[in-house]
Amino acid sequence: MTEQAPILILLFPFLTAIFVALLGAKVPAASWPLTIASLGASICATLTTLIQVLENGTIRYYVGGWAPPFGIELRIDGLNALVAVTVATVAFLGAIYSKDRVESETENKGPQYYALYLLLAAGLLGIVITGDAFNLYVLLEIAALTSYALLAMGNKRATLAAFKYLIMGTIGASFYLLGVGYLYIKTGSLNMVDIQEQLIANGLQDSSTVQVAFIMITVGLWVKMAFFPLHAWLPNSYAFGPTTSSSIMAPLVTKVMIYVMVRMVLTVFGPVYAFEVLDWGNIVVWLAVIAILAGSIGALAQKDLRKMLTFLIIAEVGYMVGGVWLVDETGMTGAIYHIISDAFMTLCVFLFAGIVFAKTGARDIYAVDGLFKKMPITMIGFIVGAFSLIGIPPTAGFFSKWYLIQGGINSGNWEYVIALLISSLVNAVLFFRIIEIAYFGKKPAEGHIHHHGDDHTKISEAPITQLIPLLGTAAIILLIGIFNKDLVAVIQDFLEPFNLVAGIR
Amino acid sequence: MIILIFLILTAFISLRVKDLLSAAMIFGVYSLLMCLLWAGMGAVDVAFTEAAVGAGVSAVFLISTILRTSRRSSD
Amino acid sequence: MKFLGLLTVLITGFLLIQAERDFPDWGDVNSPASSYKLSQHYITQTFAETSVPNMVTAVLADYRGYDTMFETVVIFTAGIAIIGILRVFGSNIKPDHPEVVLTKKKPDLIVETTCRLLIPIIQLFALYVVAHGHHSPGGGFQGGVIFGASFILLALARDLQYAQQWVPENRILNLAGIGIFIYAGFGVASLLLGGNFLDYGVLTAIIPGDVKDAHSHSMLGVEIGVAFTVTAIMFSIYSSLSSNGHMKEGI
Amino acid sequence: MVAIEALADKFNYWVYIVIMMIGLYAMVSKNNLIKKLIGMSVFQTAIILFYVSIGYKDEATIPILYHDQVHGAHHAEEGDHSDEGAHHDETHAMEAIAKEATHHGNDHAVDADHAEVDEHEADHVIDAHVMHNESDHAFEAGHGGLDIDPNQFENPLVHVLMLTAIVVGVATLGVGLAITQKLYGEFGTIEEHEIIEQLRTGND
Amino acid sequence: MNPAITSSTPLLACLASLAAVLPILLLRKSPNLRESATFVAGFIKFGLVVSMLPTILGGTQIEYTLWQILPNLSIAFRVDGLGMLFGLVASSLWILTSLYTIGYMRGLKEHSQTRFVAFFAVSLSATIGVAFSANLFTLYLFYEMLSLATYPLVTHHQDKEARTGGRTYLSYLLSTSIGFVLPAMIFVFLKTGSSMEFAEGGFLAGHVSGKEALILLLLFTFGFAKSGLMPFHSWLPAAMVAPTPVSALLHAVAVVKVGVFCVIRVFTGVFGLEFLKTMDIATIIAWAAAFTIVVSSLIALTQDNLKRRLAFSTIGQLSYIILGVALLSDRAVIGSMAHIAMHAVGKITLFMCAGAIFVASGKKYISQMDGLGKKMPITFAAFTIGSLSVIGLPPTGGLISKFYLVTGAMDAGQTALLIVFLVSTMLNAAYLLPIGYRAFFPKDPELARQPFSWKNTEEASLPCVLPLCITAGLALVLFIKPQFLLNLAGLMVGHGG
Repeated sequence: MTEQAPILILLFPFLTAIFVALLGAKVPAASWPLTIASLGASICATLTTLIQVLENGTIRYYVGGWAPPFGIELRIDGLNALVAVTVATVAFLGAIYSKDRVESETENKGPQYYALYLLLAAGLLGIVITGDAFNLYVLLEIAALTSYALLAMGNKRATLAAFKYLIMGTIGASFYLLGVGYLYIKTGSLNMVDIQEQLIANGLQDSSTVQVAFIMITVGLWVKMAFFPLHAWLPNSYAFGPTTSSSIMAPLVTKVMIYVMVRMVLTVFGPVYAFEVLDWGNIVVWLAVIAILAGSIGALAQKDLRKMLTFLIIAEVGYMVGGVWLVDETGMTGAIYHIISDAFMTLCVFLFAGIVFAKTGARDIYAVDGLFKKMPITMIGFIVGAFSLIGIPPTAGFFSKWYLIQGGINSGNWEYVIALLISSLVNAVLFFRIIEIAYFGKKPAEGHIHHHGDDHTKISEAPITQLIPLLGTAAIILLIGIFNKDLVAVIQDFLEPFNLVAGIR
Repeated sequence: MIILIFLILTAFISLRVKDLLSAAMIFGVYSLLMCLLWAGMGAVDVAFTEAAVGAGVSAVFLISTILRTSRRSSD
Repeated sequence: MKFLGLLTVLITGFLLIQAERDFPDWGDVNSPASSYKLSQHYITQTFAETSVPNMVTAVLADYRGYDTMFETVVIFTAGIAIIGILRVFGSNIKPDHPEVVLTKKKPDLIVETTCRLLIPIIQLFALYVVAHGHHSPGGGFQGGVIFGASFILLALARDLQYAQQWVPENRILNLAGIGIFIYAGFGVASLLLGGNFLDYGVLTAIIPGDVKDAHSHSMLGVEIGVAFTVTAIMFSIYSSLSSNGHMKEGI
Repeated sequence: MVAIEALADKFNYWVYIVIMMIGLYAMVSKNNLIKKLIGMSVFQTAIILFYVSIGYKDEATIPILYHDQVHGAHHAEEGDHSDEGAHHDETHAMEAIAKEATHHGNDHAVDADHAEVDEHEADHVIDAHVMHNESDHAFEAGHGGLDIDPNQFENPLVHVLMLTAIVVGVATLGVGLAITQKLYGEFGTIEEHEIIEQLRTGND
Repeated sequence: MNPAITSSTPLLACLASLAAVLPILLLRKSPNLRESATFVAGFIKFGLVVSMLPTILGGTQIEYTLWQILPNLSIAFRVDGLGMLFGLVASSLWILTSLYTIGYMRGLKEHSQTRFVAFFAVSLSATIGVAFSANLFTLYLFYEMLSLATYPLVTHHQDKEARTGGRTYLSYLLSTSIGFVLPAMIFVFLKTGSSMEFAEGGFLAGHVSGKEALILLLLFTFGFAKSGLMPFHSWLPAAMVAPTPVSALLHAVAVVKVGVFCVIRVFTGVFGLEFLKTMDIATIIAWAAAFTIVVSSLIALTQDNLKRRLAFSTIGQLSYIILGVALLSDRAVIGSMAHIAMHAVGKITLFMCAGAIFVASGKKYISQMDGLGKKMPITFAAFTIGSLSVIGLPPTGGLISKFYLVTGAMDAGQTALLIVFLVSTMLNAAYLLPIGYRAFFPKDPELARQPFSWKNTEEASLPCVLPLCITAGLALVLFIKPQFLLNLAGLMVGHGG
């Protein structure tokens, strides 16, 4: 069965989702174990695939037995095997966390929640493993629809934000679709690899249609990943949606979109076209710099814990977009490595925010007041995530910054390096502010109104279903930090054939 | 050609008109025109689907929401 | 906001016009999209490989069957999503917003009779559209939507609760799920028989006939699955939207 | 008139841009949520129009084989191919023959790749081969022309894609409407600025 | 290249205190057992460090590669003369400070002692890690670890003052290390493509242009802000909110010395003295250090809070060390390295005295200490010895290192800087000596007339007083037997001292 592993990655969560939706009406209690089991199985499938890729190189799985370009193929190489493992693992951890929170945060719609959750996971996994540009669009829409619903289950603000997200997300996806249409009109193909072959074979380097296709796809994905000026939908939706929803969406949705962008740049258009024919690297890096700074400044201005974290996501998106456009192998490595590490870092801090919200019922950063005493284990988990976002060794975040900065220096994009450093410092300020509040246990002098008041003293350690994912994530952050060499070796193997410009300009 | 011009007109009007119920109806007309256009271009399956989905079900969804919420629109 | 919208539109429009300069002429048979082996293969080989004359059906359900499965899932997702967003379970019913005044429908003889006559015909036609999708325009989606529309018509003509007597909420969801299970079932069956996912060719082991027939029959099967799901979800969405999630009374 | 002629070559392509921009403008700048959603649908249909336009070919018909073609193809397998496609003029058919021949060559190449890459599908590939050989055989035997002329039919692929896009569109519309209803239940209005105003003044 | 052997002793020495964290946490219910765990770890650590001493003195280095964490980059340990010197100082003083901690913390009945002791142990691991790092990357790793591990120590009181102090502390240290050192390190990594192993004579020569070298040097020197070079010095006075054992060990020995240690490493191991000489870029650092020395001494004069005065004194003394290496002459560099040890011993004595005074009398301000020498004669005697050592007067070890520094300045032909040395020595004397003097010979005739009697003494408890006596004794011993320190330092500049 191992040669069927690629499709099983998807089938487990996807079929279970439908099963959960049907069974949920009668046996709601079965939803959670089924979710966990299917995501666990999916992790196994992704790992099997990863091992196969490492052993035998790229896997091409022809769905329906039709050879591409006639049929749809799942094309798994080092890059998406890694991302798939990440997606499955994050989804798994997030699902464990959901157990105690779903009922209270989604108005007793547990089964629907889990069904949508699994469909989101399936959609994201599908996006990651597919090798067909149009198939990607369909899965993009599955992921998007589930996201809208998962967010709209939250409070008033989240509902409005979900609507905004729906509009923006549809614009983004439609731009993508239009871009694929332009590629199709010029090449006649939908298979990613085949598109690139046709682009080269037909000499379409100068075609304005292909250029616009590139812009449309990139901008569409930027909308979906909340790249700075196009980020308006993100902060409120992740900050006010159910914590369970944001704990899977915040780490995964933007990261998967970045993966798609990398895929488009490298596999569909090819680095030569994306970076040399269209020499926009510097402009995009500047945009990324603005995004990083804007995200950091936005985060500084927030008093709401989760909203602050959402602005950090925007800054991190800037990291990765910039990293891709540094046009440097190390920078690209850093960007891809950051996709993985950032997924776990974001998961870690969002889980923490969720736990704090669950325990105190408060959203602002003063909710962590004195938590070091009351929930030391939770805080340890959080500190690992926070350190990683700041970039303190040996957490994963440090190493992604290491590669990204290296790429920035290598390609001479000093503005990017400086922006990264500033953002690290801002992260340090942000997280030490939280750590300080948690450590000193002082109420703010201004007499800030707390929703919780006296029951503060009753707060104790989080339940085990919330601790396991938090600590698991923290452990993974450390592990992928310490073993980053192996991870990076896989990424560099993947990048090698693209022959990205290396060396100092 | 005529269809195309009408298409632009209906799209424009459905977004201009202040009464949402009329907007939904005109949107249905727009979909139907679109469906005719596609049928003319030989895309029968697409036209068929659009006739059932765009002009039929979408319009019904819109109308049921409008009746459940509010008919007026500020723009 | 207006300014922003205008700006977006201008920039995007400019880009699209730029792109359009390089398009092949409309209807040009030599454009890459038409002359590339991909579409030509579908046109010339479909019948030989699947014995389905309607290329759209064949491409939809076979060559790109994976897409279509997820297309069905999109519909299903929408159904679940809308239930997740709107549905109010049990006694936790908030009063309707006062602005929404819904009058209880009086039975109307003309409407009712017309519907009584029309609905079976519509449903029959829907079945025909599903079943005859191999040879004429149509297929699971179109048929499913029409079938779903017949229930919507029923709900409009009488009221939602009446229609729900025929298709209660739970049964509707089960139907939708079964539809996807049918679709995926063909895929899983081909997995189990040693082929790739959705590789209908290997189903000759359980479907009589040669490889082409296996393709053709499996396509019919998945189209039926699609029809199930689409029927169910269309009506489910309608019931949720028209009753504001209470499933009590429609519009 | 000349200008219109020039326009007409790509007229569909112009119209889709206009419609799309109308939809996009509505999505970005309308205040009413339902208006936004209608704009979204218009926007998506415009893209569908674009795709369908790609698939259009002059003098081609709907992508469903006629009965006699089907019939003919059946016969081809049995070695009894009837003469069809009489409505084509001679030169056209010749061109098509040439094209078809190269095209078949391509197919084999691809299938050979296929066999190499994915061995466990070998059975299936061989089946496909057999079928190709049969049709080639029919063609080489010169039973009065081709099975199918690719230029005779619209491109079916874009139709398939657009079926999917329509379905996605209606699904998104449905979810959007559901969110609108929920917002109306919470705020009592479906005007975006009024909702934002409520959030700002409200003590949420 | 020196001969080297592979052994895991450096790693074990580094981990010894880290491993102690677990028993410390487990034994939190019984303070005595907990403290003994610390001592056991301390002695093991010291033993391990000492066990390597003969090998190092013999001119052989000890290497150990733990883990290759990045392509071409490993976490690796290497013990050489400088590392040995610093490791010796840190590990020996830890034992004494642990003893002192018991007296101080219990004397004041501080809260959360377990946390305190545990983080203390972690900090020590980081310090030894820095001392034994084989490359720039490992150095950076432990440097960051030290910054973070000391944060809970600095903010131990968890009050408003501690919060502000801790905030300054971390913001200075983290912003400089992330903002300056990290990019500089990555740049070096990119330019050389090497594993950034410290090498005798540096590894940067030939890889960078003059301008780049200057920028890198500035980034590194100011980036290691633990060295307290102005203008990045404010964290040090701010960190004085910490309990005194922390100030004593960390801010006289571990943290600040890690800063200057890193600077020395960068000068000797990364750039190489020869390279710096040819580039002629170290002068600017020398002047920055000279400026810091004078200004901080002047500020110290104005401080009334004893710990703050000592803090500014530390800033000045650290800059001696930096100035020493920046002079680039062999003798000055040896002086610098020796000064790490000499100043550590002297300054820790002073801090311990300050703590002992606070424990016994609750007095923090110098103006309150008039005549206190009669109540705490031992403490103030030790204080005086410490002062002498810091100033660089006989019969203390401070003289030796100052001597080398001054002669080194002469070698380098920097007369102006020589004057700085001399002036600052005066200033040192001016701000340190009066404290001891006034304690024994108060201005107030009332106090002066009080007769001295051993019976009237109110010394702090034994665990408080004993360590400071030992360190004061050490300061004296180092005057007589400085040779092995000088030998260790000499190893770094290519001859046996």
